[in-house]
Amino acid sequence: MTVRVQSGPFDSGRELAALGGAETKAGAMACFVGKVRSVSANPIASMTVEHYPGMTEAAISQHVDEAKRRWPLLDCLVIHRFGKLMPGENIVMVAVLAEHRSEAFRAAEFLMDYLKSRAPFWKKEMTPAGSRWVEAVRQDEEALQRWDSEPASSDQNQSFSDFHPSG
Amino acid sequence: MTVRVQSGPFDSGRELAALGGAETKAGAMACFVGKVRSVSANPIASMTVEHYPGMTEAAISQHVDEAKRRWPLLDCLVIHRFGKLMPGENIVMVAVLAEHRSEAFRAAEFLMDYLKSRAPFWKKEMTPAGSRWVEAVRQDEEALQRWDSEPASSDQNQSFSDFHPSG
Amino acid sequence: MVEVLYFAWVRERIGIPREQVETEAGTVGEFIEELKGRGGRYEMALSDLSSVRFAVDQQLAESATEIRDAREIAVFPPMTGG
Amino acid sequence: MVEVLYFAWVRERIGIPREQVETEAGTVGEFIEELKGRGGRYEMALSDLSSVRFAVDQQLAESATEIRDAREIAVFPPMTGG
Repeated sequence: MTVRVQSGPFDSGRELAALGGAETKAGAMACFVGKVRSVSANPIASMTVEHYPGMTEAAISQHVDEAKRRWPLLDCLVIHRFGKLMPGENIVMVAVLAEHRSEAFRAAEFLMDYLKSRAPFWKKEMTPAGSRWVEAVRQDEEALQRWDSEPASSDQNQSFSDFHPSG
Repeated sequence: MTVRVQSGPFDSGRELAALGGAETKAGAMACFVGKVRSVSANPIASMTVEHYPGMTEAAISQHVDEAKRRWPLLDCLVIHRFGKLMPGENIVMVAVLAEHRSEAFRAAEFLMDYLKSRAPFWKKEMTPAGSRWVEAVRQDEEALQRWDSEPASSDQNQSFSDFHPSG
Repeated sequence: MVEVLYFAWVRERIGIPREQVETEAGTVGEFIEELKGRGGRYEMALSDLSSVRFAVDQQLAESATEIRDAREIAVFPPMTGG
Repeated sequence: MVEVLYFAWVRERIGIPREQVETEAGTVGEFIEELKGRGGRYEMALSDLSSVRFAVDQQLAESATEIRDAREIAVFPPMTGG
């Protein structure tokens, strides 16, 4: 399990390839990469990500532990950048290695929903019209809350692992 | 949009890195890689994937089109291998580039659910005890059917795209 | 004449990957009954229709799918891709 | 003495990233009221408590969270990571 909070860029392809290379129990790898968006309706010159040094990595690691309690994960990677980022650059990457695909997909979404609304990062956009702090959106909060109602159990997944040859 | 059905291996990291490189509208990339599993309870010497040449790529492409109708995807990649594969090798990869994360995750899961149960592939496992065709499992069929009840609309996602700076 | 393709254990049980068949059947279901009527390996391979799937001209099909103008019919087990 | 950290627009509005504060407050909520009581930039930055979040000793906290033994309190807007 790896958590990295860094200012420098990362190579999502290389990170994905490195995850669980020799692991033959894994049938499934789900991954998410978030990038700095710049669209014509909202052009962005750059984005600056502030974070809470000291708290950030520990807080993310706690949440990775929670994901491991919920699903039988074989490996897990979280990278989140801070500092100044340009449009098209990677901000965040989550990758999860598991026996089956539903576990991998759900754990990756769970971790992303957490990072969006509970990890101590704040984004500021620099635009032609000036700079502004990105506001939290209701949808991200709702996305996070759907996990509350979900029992933290992997029994369901286990019950069909014997029949599942891959993914 | 790329669909490839091939016997040779692929480098998931390289494929991920190549997807939508210069695209600055994209805030989200979701990806799934399926691998040949071999666990102690069910050790596998190798797996052979049979497919329906002629139909396979066209059938997958039709389903990619359906995903594009359901979600506003910026790019999409599907690779599925056939022939003889060893434990730990990649079988399948789906990667989706979108403005927002929920679209990317859902489209990737939708495509995987389709590939599991509707794309014309059949897996045979070679084990110490002999060879056997992998049987379809009820859970995969159920996973596919949940998309039937889901309206093929991207209005929901569109409605908050203006507020969503990334992912 | 229609080209008939078999895949996976349907292919193994019938013993050949493809063949040309002369048929008057109107639907996939009627066509499969014709094949079963040959007995032997065909009857064995197609005995449990709930575990067999079809494609007509490379589109997934049902028992009720018309095959009047079909050029290619494929018979195979439930798919297990991904 | 407790170390107080401000982030994002809370930091910009208050004008400093951190400071040492002497407090008798028992909870986060009481502590924030103390800060607001200073008036000026503090009152402006903390006027809408629904848009402010807290951490006590680097754990997310609520208004009711006890701060008797806290070494570090952080005040910031809702997080926007990912």
